[in-house]
Amino acid sequence: MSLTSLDATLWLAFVWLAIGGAGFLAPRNYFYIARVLFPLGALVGLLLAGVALDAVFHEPVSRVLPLGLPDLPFHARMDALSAFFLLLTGSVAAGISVFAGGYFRHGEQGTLPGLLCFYYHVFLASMALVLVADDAYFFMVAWESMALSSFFLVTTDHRHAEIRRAGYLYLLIAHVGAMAILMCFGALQGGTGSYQFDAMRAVQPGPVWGTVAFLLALFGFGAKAGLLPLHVWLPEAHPAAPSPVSALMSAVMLKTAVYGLLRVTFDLIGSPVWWWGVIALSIGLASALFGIVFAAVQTDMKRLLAYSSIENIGLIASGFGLTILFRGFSMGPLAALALTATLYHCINHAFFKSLLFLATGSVLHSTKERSLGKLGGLIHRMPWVAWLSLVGTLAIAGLPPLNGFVSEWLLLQAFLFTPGLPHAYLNMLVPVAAGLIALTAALSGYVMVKFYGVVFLGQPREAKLAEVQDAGLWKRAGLLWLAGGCVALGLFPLTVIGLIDEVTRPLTGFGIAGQSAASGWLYLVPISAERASYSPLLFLLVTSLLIAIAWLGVRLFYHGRMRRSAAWDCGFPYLDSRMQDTAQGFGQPVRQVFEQYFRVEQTVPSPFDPKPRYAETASDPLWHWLYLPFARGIMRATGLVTVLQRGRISVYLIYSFVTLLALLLFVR
Amino acid sequence: MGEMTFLLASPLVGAVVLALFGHRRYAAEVNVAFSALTLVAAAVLTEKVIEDGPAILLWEQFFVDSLNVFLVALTAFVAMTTSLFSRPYMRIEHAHGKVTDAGLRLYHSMYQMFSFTMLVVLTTNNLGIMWVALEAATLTTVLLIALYRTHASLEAAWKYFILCGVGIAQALFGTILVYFTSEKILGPGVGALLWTHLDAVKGQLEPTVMSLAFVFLMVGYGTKVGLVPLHNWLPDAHAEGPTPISAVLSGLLLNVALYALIRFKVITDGALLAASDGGIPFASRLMMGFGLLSVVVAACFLSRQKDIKRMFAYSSIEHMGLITFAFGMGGPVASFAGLLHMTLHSLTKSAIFFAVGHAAQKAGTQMMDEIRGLMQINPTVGWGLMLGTAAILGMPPFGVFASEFLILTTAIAQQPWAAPILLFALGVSFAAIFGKVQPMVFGETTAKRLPHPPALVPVFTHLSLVLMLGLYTPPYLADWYRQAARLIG
Amino acid sequence: MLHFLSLHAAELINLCASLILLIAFAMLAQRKILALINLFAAQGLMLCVSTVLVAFVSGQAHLYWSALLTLVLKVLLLPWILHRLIRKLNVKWDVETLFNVSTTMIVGIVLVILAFNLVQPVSQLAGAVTKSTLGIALASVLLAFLMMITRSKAVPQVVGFLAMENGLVLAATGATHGMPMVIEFGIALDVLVGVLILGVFFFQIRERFDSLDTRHLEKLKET
Amino acid sequence: MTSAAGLAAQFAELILAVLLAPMLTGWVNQCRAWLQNRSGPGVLQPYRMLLKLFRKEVVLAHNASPLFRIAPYVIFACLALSAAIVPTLSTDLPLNAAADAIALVGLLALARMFISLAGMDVGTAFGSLGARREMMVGFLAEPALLMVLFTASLISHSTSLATIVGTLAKNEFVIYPSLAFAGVAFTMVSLAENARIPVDNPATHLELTMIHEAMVLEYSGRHLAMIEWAASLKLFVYSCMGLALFVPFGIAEGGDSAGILLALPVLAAKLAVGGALLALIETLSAKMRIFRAPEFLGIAFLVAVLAMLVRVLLES
Repeated sequence: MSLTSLDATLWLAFVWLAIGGAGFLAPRNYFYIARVLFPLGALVGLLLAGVALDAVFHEPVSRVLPLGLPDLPFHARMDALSAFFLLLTGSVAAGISVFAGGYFRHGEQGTLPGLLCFYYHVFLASMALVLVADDAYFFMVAWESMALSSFFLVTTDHRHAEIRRAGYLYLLIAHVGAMAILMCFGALQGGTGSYQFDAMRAVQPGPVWGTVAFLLALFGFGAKAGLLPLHVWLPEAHPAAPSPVSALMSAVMLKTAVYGLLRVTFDLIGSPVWWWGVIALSIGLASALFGIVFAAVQTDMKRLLAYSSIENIGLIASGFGLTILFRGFSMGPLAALALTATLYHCINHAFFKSLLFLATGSVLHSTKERSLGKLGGLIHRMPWVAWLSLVGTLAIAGLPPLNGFVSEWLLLQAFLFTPGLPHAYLNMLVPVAAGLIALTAALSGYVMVKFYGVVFLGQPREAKLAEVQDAGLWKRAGLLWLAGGCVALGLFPLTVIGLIDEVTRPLTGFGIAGQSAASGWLYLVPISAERASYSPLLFLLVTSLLIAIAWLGVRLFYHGRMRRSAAWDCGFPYLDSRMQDTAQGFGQPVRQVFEQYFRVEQTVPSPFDPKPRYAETASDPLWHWLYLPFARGIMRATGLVTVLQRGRISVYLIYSFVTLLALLLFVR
Repeated sequence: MGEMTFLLASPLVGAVVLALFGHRRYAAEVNVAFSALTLVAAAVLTEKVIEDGPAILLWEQFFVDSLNVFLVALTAFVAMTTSLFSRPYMRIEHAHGKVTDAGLRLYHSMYQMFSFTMLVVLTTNNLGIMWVALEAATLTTVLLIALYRTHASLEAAWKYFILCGVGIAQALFGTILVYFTSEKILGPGVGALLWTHLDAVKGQLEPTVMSLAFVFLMVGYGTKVGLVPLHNWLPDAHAEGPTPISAVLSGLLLNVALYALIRFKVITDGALLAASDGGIPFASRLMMGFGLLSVVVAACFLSRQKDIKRMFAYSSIEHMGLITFAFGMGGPVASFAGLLHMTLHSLTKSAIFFAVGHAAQKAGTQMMDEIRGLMQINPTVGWGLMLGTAAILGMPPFGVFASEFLILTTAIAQQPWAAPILLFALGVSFAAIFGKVQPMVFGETTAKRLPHPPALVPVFTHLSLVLMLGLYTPPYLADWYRQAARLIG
Repeated sequence: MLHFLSLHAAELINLCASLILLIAFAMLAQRKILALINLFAAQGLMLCVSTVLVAFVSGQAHLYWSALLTLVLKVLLLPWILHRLIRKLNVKWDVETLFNVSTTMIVGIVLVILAFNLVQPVSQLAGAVTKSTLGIALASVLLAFLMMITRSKAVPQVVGFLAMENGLVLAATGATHGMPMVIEFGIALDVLVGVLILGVFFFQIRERFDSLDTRHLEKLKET
Repeated sequence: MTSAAGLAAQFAELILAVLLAPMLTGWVNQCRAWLQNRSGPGVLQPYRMLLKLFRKEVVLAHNASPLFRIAPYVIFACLALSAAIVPTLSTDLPLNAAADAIALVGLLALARMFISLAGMDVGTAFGSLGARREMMVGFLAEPALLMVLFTASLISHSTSLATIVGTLAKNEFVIYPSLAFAGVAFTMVSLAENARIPVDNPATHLELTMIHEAMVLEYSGRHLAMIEWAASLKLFVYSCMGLALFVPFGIAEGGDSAGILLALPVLAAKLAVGGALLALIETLSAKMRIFRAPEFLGIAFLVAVLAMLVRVLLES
C-alpha cells in the first residue's frame, strides 16, 4: 500500500490543522508560534507543492474518507486541475508563512497569537481541501470553513468598527455566494440525488439546467473571486486583514474560486455552451477595467492592491470566458491556449500579488502607516523590501521579462484568434475586447508606478519615516521566495506550460506545450513559430548585455565622477516633501478621464481660506446603485411584515382563528 | 420497563423534592442531580432500544421506538446541561435580586416538572395523554416565564398561556376527531387512542375525518411548535423568561410539539394514502406550506430585532419551519435531515441561549445595541456566542450545515420552486443575525464581571457535539436516524 | 320517565346541545362579568345533563363519571373560583365595552353555518343519537374563540377559554361517547390547574398594571 | 531560427540604430529650424550634446536612490533592444523570435516605467508631475499602439514583427483601409510617445506644459546623456516601426547581405522624408493644454480600435 499523492495531500492538510491546534499549547508565546509553528507551516506548504508537482503528471486518484454524512462520506480526488492549484497554494503559502513568521513577531492587536495561528492554518488546510474535494458536501464544508476562518483572520483587529464592518460584508457575500454554489450543485445532480462529483460528471445536464448551473456557479464563485458586481467586499476586507492574510486571500483564496469555476464548467457540466463565454468575458472585462480604474484613485496602499486584485481576477475571468467561447465552438487547441493563459495568470497573480501584499505588510509594520499620503522615500530605509517589491511591481504591470507579461501575452494571443469564431457578431466584437485588455494592462502600469513611486521613492512625507527599519530576515526570506517565483515563472514559461498542459488536456482535449517544445526550449510558441514566439530568457540576456555594455562603455570611455548636491528642481530653493505628488494627485488624470464612472465627492476650499483643506473621495457607484437600494428594499419589506405583530392579543387570536377557518375550508 | 419507570419517576420525584427544598442553597445541585439521574435512565433506555428494538411498556400506555427514544435521549441530555447552566445563572439572578427564594423554589420544581411532562409526551403511546402532558408542559412553564414579575414577563406569560391554551384546545378537538374515527375500528376505550394500534390500522381510518382532524392538530400543535402565523407567543415568551427556560423552550419544547405533530402526520398520511391521487399527501402539503411561511416570515422579523433573546427566538421559528418543511417533503433523506436538524438545532440553540444568558447578565441588558465586546472581558462567553451563531447560521463544519445541506438539496431535487425561497430567507437571516452578533462579540467592551463564574461547559459540550455531527456521524447514530426516518416515511 | 327518556333521548340531547349553543351566543353578547360566569356555569350544567343523557342512551358507565366530573368542575368548582376571584379582584361589576354586538352576532351565525357545513360529512358517520352534536360542538368552540377575540378584559377571556373547553367536552361526549376516563381526568386536571394559575396571574397582572385590561399588555411587539 | 548571416544582420542593425538614432533627432530639429526660418544647428548637434554630457560630471541629488542611477542604462538598453527588434533593414532577425510586437510594446512600457520611477525618485514637484503625465500619456498610447499592431497582425496572422512586415511587403498592391486608420492612430501615438508637439514640447522647460523634460530635470552628466540617447532611439524605433508597417517596401527579406545593402539607402531616404514630415506637423500644430492630451490620445485609441474593427468587418 503506497501513499498516493492524494493521501499525502490529505495528510499535509491534516498537519496544517494540527499545527493550528498546536497554537493553543502556548497561545501567548510569540517565539513558539512565530518561529516554530509558522515555519513548520511553510515547510508543509513546500511539501504540498512538491506532492502536487508530482501529482500533475499522474493519473487521477480518488478515495473515500471515513468522515462526512452517513450517506455521503467525504470523497476526495486528485487530478491535474486540483494538483495545479495545490501547487499554487503550497508554493505561495510557503513564502507567506515564512514571512508571517517574522510578521507576527509582535502579534496583532486584539487577537491572541495562538488563535491567529489556528485560524491561519485552518484557512490553509481548508483551501487545500477545497481543491481535493470530490463531492458537494465535502466541497461546501471546506469552502465555508475557508470563508469562516478567513473571516476571523480579517477581523483580527476587531476593535475597529470599520474592520468589523469589512469582515461582516465579506462573510455575508461569501455566504450568499456559497448558497449559489449549493444551488449550482443541486442543479448539477440532475435528479439523481447523488452529490458526488463523479455522479455529476456522468450526468449530462440538459441545456436549461446546465445554464442554470453555470450561472449559479458564476455568481457563487464570482462572489468569492470578487467579480463585478460582487466585488465590494474585496477592497474592504483586504486592507482590514493582517498583510500575510491579505496576501493569502488575494493570492490563493481568489484562485480557489477560479478553480471552482473551472471545475464546474469544464469538468462537472462538461460541455459548455458558447454564449456562457460571452457572459464570463463581459463580466471579466468589466471587472478588469473597473478594478484598475479604481485602483488608480486609491489612497490606501492595500485598497489599491485589492482593486488590482479585482482587475486581475477580471483578466482571469476573461480568459475563462474566452476558453468557453472556443470550447463552445469546438476550437480545441485555441481553448487550450486561452485556458493556459488563464491558469498561467492565476499562478502569476498568486506570486506577485502576495509579494506586494507582503511588501505593504513590511511597510505597514515598520511605519504603522497604510495611507499612501504619509509614506515615501522608503527605498533608502528599507532597501530589501523596496527592491524586491520592484520585481513585483514590474511583474504586475505586465512587463517583460517577468511573469505577468507571459500570461497577458498568451491571453492577447488567444484574443487574436477570435476573428476566426464562426459567429457573425462575436468574431467582430471579441477582438475589439482585446483593446480593453490592452487598456487594462497599460493602466496597471500607471497604477503600479503610483504605488511604487509614492511608497518607496521621493522624499519621506512624514518625519517619522526617517527612523524606520528594514524587514527582518524571515520577512526577507518570504519576499525573496515570492520574488524568485515571479522571476522564475517569467523566465521559464515552457516549464510552466508543460505543467499546465496536463491540466488543459483533460479539460479541453488539447495542450500547447507540444507545439512549443517543437520550436526549441528557448522559445515560447503557443501555436506556430510564424505566428508568434517569445523568449524571456533571451530577452533578459540581451537586455542585461546591453545594460552592461552601456555601463562599461561609459565607464571605459569617460569617467565615473559624481557629486552629491541638493536637488536642482529648476532652481527652486524651498523644496520640501509636501511638494511631491500625493496619491490623489497622481491618480488625478485617471479620475478625470473616467470621471463619470466614479462617485466623486470633493470639498474645495475657497480662494480666501486661510487654512485651505482639500478633500476628495471617489466611492464605488455600484455600492450606491445596487447594494444600498437592495438593502433598503429588504428593510422596507421586513418593515411591512412587522405590522403583523403589534402586540395585541386579540389580533393574534384572529390569526389563529383565520388560519383554522381557512384550512378547514381548504380541506373541504 | 424499570428504566421507563425510572425515567419518568426521576423528574417527578425531583419536582416534589424541589417543591419543598427548592429555595435552599444546594437546590441547584439537587436539580442537576435529578436531571443527571434522568439522563442515566434515558441512556439505559436508549441502549436497550438500540439493542432490543421498539418496546411497548406499562400497560401499553408507553412505548419507545427509535423515533422517540432519540428525542428522549436528546431531551434528557439538554435538560441536564441546562440544569448545569442554570446553577450559576440563577444564582447570579438571585444575587442581582431578580428572583426571590420562593421564585427559586418554583423555578426548580417546575424545571423538573417540565422535564417530566416532556418525557411523558415523548414516551406515551396514548394520544390523549400526549395532549394532556403537552398542555401540562405549557402550564409548568407559564409561571416560569412570569418569574421575574416584570411588566414584560407578565405580558409574555399571559400571551403564552392564552395563545397556547387556545391553540392546544384545537389539538384536543383534533384528537377527539381521531378518536371518533378510530373508535369505529378499534372499538371504544383506551385502545382506540394508542398510537401503536392506530398505526396498525391507519389504512382503514376514515380519510375525511382524518384530514379534518389533522387541520385541527396542525393548528393546535403548530401553535406550540411556533409556526407562522401561530407563533406570536414565542418571541415574547423566549425573551422575557429566565434564560435556562428560553433554552429548554427553544431546544426541547418546540421539538416535543413537533414530535406530536409528526406522530399524527404518520397516521394521517396512512389514512389518506388510500384516497390520495398520487400527488403530495395533504398533511405533507400543509407542513411544507407552514414550514416555508415560517422560514420566510421569521427571516423578515430577524432583521428588525433589538433584543438578543427575541432574535434567537425568531431564529428558532425559522429552524422549526425548516424542520417542518423537511418532514413535509418526506422521504428517507428529508426525514433523516429533519431529525438531524431537530437534534442539532436543539443542541445549538440551547448553547446559544446559555451564552446569551451570561452575555446579557454581563451587560445588564438584553438590548443588543448595549452589549459590546464580549470577547474582551470574557472570551469564552464571546466565543460561545460567536461559534454558536456561526453554527446556527449553517456555517460548516458545524452540523447544522449538514442537515441544512440535506434539506436544501432534497428541496432542490423534489420541490425546486421552494429552494430559492428558502435560500433567500436563510440569506436574509444570516445577514440579520450575524450583523448583530458580530459587534456584540467583537470590539470594545461595556460588560462587567459577574458575581459567580459562568457555566460554559454546557456551551462547549453542545458545540463540540454539533461540530462532530457536521464532520462525522457515528454509524449507530446514523442507523438510528434512518430507522426513525423510516418510521416517519 | 325512563321510558320517556329512552324514547326521546336523541331529541333531548339535541335540545341540550342547542341550549349550549344558545348560551354560547348569550356569552358572546354578555357585557357583565358576573353574568358571564353564571352563563358559563349554566353551560356546564347543560353539558352535564347531555352527558348523562348520552350515558343513559349508550349505556356507557364511565360517562356518568364524566358527567359528575363536569358537574363538580364546570358547574361548581370553576364558577366558584371565578366568583371568588372577581370578588377579590374587585371586578365583580365590571362591564366591558364590546365591539358592535350585532356584527359579532352575524359573524357568530356565519360560524355556526360554517361549522355545520364542515362537520356534515363527518356527522354522517356518527351514531344516530349524536348526529348533530358534533356540529354544535364545533360551533360552540368557534363561538368561544370569537368571544376570546372580542374581549379585552382578562377574566372574560379566560371564561371564553373555558367555554371552548366545554365545547370540546361536548364534542367528546356527543360524537364519541366520551373519551377514555384517564384522558377526561387529565383534561379536567389541566383545566383546573390552568384556572388556578390564571388566578395567580390575575393578581400579578393587577398588581403590576392596576387593571385587568389586556390592552395594557401590548408592549411586546415588533417595531 | 538563427543563421550566421541573420546574426550578422541583427548585430549590424543594432549598431546602426544606436549610432544613427541621434542623427534622426538632429535631422528633425534641423528641418524644423528650416521650416521656422532658422538656420539650425546641423544634424550632428545631438552628437555634440551627448559628447558634452558624457564629459561632464554627474551632480546627483542627495535623495537620489540607486534606482535613479540604474534607470538610464535600463532605459537605454530597452530602447536599443527594441531598435533591434523592429525590422529596419531585413526581416531575418534572430531577436525577432525572442520578442514579437506585443513584447515590443512591453519593452517600451518597461522603459517608460523606469523613467517615470526615476522621475519620482528625487521627490521634487516637477519629477512627480512629469511622471504622472508620462504615465497618463502611456496608459492611453500603449493600448492604441497595441491595437495598431494588432490590426497589422490580423492581416498577417502573426504578431511577429518580421512576419508582419514580410507579409505587408509582399502584398504591396493590396490596399488595406484598416491600415489607413491604423496609420492615423499610429501617427498620433508616435507624436505623444516621443514628446512631440502637440502633446509635449521637447524644447520647453515651462513647468505647466512639459512632460518628458520634467521627469529628467534632475539628471545630469552621463546619465542625462544616456537618457537623451535613449529618447533619440525611441524616435528612431517609432519611425522605423511606422515605416515598416505602412511603407514596408525595400526591406530585405532573408539575410542576404546584398539585400541589406540595398535596404540601407532606402531606409535612410524614408527616414529623411518621415523626419521632415514630423517637423512639418510639429511646426503646423500648436501645443495642446495638458488636459487635452487624454482626449487626443483617446481619439487615437478609438481610431486604432476602429482600424481593427474595419479589419475584421470589411477585410476578412
